[in-house]
Amino acid sequence: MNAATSVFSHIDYLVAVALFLSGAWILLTSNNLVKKIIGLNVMETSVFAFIVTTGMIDDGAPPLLAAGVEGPFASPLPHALVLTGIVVAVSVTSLALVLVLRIKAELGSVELDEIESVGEHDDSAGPGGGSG
Amino acid sequence: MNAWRTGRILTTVLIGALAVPLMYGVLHLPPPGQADAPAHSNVSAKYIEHGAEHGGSENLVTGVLLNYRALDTFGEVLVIFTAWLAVAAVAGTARQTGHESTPPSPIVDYVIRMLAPFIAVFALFVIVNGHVLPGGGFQGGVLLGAMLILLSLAHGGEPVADVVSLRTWIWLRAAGVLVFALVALLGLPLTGYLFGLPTDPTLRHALMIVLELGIGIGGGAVLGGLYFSIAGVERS
Amino acid sequence: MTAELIDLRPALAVVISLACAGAVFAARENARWRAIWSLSAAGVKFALVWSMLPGALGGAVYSFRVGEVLPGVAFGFRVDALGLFFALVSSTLWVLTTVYALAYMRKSHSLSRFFGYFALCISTTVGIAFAENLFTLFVFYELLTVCTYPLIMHNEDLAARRAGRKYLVYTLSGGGLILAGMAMVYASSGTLSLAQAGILDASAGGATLLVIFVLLIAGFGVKAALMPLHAWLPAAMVAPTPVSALLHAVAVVKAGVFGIIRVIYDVFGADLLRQLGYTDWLAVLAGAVIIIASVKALRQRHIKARLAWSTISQLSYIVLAASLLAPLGTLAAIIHIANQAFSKITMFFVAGVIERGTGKTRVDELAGVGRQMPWTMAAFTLASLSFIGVPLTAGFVTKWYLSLGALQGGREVFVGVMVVSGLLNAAYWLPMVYQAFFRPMPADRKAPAGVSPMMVGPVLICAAYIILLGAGASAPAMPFSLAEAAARFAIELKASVE
Amino acid sequence: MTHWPHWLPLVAALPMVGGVLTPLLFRSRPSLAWAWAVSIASVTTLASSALLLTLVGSGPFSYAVGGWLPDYGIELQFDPVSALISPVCIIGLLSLIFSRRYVERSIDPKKVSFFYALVLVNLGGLNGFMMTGDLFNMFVFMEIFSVSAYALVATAREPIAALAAFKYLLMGALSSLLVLFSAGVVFAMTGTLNIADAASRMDVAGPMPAALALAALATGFAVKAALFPVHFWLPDAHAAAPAPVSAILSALVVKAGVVGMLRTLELFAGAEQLLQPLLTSLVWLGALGALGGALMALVQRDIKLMLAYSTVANIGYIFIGLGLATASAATGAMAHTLNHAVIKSALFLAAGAIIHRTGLRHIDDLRGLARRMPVTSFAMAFALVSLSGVPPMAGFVGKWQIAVGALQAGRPAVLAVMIIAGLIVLAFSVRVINALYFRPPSRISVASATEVPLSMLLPIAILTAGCLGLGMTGQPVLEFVAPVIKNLYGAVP
Repeated sequence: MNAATSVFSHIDYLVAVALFLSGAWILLTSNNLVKKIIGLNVMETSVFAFIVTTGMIDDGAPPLLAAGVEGPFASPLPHALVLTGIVVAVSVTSLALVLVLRIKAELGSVELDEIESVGEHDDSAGPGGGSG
Repeated sequence: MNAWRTGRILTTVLIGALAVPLMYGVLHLPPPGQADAPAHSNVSAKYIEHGAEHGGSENLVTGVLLNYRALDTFGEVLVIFTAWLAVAAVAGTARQTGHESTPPSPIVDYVIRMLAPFIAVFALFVIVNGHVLPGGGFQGGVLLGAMLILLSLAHGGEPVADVVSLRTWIWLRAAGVLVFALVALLGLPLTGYLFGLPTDPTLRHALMIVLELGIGIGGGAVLGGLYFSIAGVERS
Repeated sequence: MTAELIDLRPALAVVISLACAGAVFAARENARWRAIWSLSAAGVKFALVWSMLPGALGGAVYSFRVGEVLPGVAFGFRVDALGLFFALVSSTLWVLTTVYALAYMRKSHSLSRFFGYFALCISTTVGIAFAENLFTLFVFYELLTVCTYPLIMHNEDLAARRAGRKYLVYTLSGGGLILAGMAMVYASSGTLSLAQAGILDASAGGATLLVIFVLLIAGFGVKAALMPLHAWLPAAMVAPTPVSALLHAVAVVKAGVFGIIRVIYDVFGADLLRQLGYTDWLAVLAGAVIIIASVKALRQRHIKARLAWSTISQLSYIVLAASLLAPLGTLAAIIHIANQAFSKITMFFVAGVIERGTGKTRVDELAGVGRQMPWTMAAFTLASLSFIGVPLTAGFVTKWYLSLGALQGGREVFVGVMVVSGLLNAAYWLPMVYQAFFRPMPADRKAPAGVSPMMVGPVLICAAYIILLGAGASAPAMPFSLAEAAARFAIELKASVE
Repeated sequence: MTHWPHWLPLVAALPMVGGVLTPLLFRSRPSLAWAWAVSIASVTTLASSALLLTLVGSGPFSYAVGGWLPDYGIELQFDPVSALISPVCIIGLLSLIFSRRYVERSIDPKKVSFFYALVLVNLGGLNGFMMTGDLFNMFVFMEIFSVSAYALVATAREPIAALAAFKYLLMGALSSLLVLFSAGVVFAMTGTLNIADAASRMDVAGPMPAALALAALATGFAVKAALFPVHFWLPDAHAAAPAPVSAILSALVVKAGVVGMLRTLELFAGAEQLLQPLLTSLVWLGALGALGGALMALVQRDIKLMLAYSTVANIGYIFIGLGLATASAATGAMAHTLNHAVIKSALFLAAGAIIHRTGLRHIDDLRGLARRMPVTSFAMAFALVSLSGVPPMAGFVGKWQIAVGALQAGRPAVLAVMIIAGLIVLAFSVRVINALYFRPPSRISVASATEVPLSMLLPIAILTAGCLGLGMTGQPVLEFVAPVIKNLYGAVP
């Protein structure tokens, strides 16, 4: 199995990994907090895509044992995992969005560098500023 | 600004460097789609082989979710509720004053009001038929949530949030977890193990339906609740 | 010949004064209860330690094993001759120091904290003396640092804080070195017990043995004020006089020197060290410290500073004697623990009395003090003679046996060091005595006020001890015979000492 | 009743369901919500001690959830590593008791029941995470305690808390993704998610994908445990959170990352040549963490930031122990996981009490507090001294075993790093003790401070006593943990 065919046969995994890395790039380099959340979601989708493809079978039927359906069935486990993963992604993203709302309301901006610069001014008071 | 510029270049280089081992590692995995790959020969083969009579549903994914790996799904339902709990605990005290949602044009208002019942029926269909067709509690819940959000977009959050009292909303949101906990406890006398579904098909089928409904309604209510909190509608 | 007896007394000695310290802390502000508890702590400990003397003289070794705290590391007490000797010296002096401190500190602030930690110190010192293995010794060594720190900081002014910080930096880094050495000893020998005379052997490799030796000697050397690590001692003079007396005569420095003796004779063992030859370098260092510290003492203006530098040189007597690895040298090292303690504590008490009575703290302000306070200055003179090494005083006994040890070990140069240090001692003590007795009293000097007998009493008792230790060395029930037993065990003394 | 195996899933499920019920039943009655939370936590603690008795009595046991054996369903296992559940419950219970007075002032009354619900869910998630033997189930429980942890950090009123929680959320989500990704790779390689089963099938899959899965899993858990290079989210999060939450985070949630790393070592025990580079990097990252954390703690002025950086340092110690892979170092690391949890929770609760009373966070402002708040100051001083590893206290046990392990593994440089880091910890402890005891008060709120009520004092006192108790009973803890080492490193002596 020379390199070319192995790359071609693993194309689904490679795409998933590429998506993962691009999501990571967005998350790490973007200055806007909402963009970071978007980057996080891109990474999550890529991991879910990767897991589903591990359960795939060439020209296999979806794991529904309805009467009269034969042939190799796709593995049901990855589907269950991804279902759970999606729910996790929803909850984390919703919490992140609410935090961004609160940061916007209390620190005045969602741009990281603006927040940091604001942070420096009252840094002398330090975290909490002794307000208990 | 150049500190930020170098930061970006540095991250790009880091990500590029990370790509090589990742891609190389993934390449050595057994190619997807091969029938003899370990992914299909081990646990999955057993699921497919005994799925129908043990798992209790033609849709093997629902069988895995509700029967084989019930603890995962219990964890899941809990994560959904915790998401709402977290949002409620953290939602800032600052009231979202200012921009009132622009009143929708009558056409949009009328269409949504027409669509709502149909979405609800379809959601119930997806929930109930989860063990035959692709579907189940989570998918149904998302549909219900989408309906709630659609309605509150059209009519502004308050009317939708006030359709029932806040107490009831919270009980609805906890429906998923409480139903699952009850069924899990029920599993103890029936099968001698927590989270165990009984082997008798009809009782198991009934319990699975109850679970699906709990997850669906719970999920829908939570998604609605998330929107209400973010929109600052709910007076928690 | 040594019979291992399981006995509760060693543990009792340590625990009782812990309890009394608790009681002192509890006796918040009323002085009477505080005095009662402090004195009872010192008194009970004194009785317990002395009750073990007859048994020890008969060769018995009392041990009490608390339990194995970590695999291979136990927490236990074992009272052998050397340990009992050190405990004897410190518990005896403790009673005197407590009496002295009760009088000296009457008008000072936060006294319940002072006397609470004071009692804690003695329990940790006795804990060090009775430690069965290096781990227990290290536990009490660190706790001693923790207990003496509040005493040094007692005045809570800037100087006290700076001295306290310097003291902590030195002693805690010393503790760190000991921890490292202890870990290496355990890793290469599998045990930390001090019961066998030497647990390390040559199989551990020259490099590791050298590193262990340097770590342990430097770790204990900090508290033994070996020259490069001594800077905290003069700085700690800002503490009240009873604390200086406690620090420099009884507890802290003696713990350091005691640790060094344990390392040389019980961790390495005399014959292994003769093979390796590390102690020759240690002896040279100690000799140098004796001379340099004495020269520095000459140049000090304050009485307590001069006492501090003289302590540094006297401690190196013990280190020098221990590192000769000759039987008589070991005997000199052990007996000098007592001689130096009693002589130095007398001087500190005298310095305290002079300060309380006439408010003078500098060396050149002593003119005519002898006439005002004849008895106190007489004791001071006696202590000075002991340091110079005049026969019939305690100091002479040490110098005599140290010189014999040096000859026995074939190192004549150290006899020379003894002579030179004797001369230097004379050079910085005698002028003070001369000024006190033979110079006329300046006109403005008023009568010495408020020197209570509770302060002068301990001074005279200590001075009497100097004579007792010097003249009555060979008397049967004297601690000297105990030191002999300790030396014999430490180095398997062949020839018996007349 | 004590040998009833069903306690195992209940120890995880009970606090979760209790947490979910809290807002339902007690949304408008905060004190009742507190009573409910404390009773749920104590029942869970009793259940966990029953499990501990079974473990001590009849050795490790596993529980098939829903009756499905491992090749079908999820298998829960209770071995000495998951025995960490009982200290988790105890410290959780004590933090809950402490938080009654603290929360009245620092959280707005309408949200108090949500706060207690989140704490209970967090405890449930931690218990579940430590007992599961299934890789994906670990991910799910990890999500549960992580989401509740992000929210708990954000319950504090200060604006900084929202930003700290956001950074913690991003890093936590990243680490969960890595764990999920490696679960996918392991499934693709071995077809199963059960750790023991996957470990036996690991060599069939070839070295490269196994290396990928190991790297992803180890990085994921390193981020969750705040190991050195990926620790920067911890100080802000732990300092900004309310005090009982900081105690739970620093003592328990961070230790979940350590347990995760132990499970990773179990999963890849077969592949030595893969483990070796990971172990050496763990040692060096741990050493850098220990030194870096201690130094950063030394320069902090805010007392909670100082304690947070010292958590990073102690996590460094634990990973040094795990990385050295000698028997004494690994047992020392696990013992230190327990001891540090007790010490750090005592410290954070004491700091919380001080902030609750005086409203001051800077060490220099806390001068002369000992006279006004004697018990809290003594607890703070005692716990700081045991943090620095002075012998009779709990901190010494782990550090001594790891130091000896370092020497046995022939790495004296690691010993030197540990001694230096220990001295730095002593330095900043002395700085705090100096301020508390030996300086006159410089602030009115300090001069007028009074001791905190009993409900806050009791947990601090119990945990401080634990600092000494665990120091004395080092031996039984080490023997209790020893059997796990065999299946961690396999061939290593």
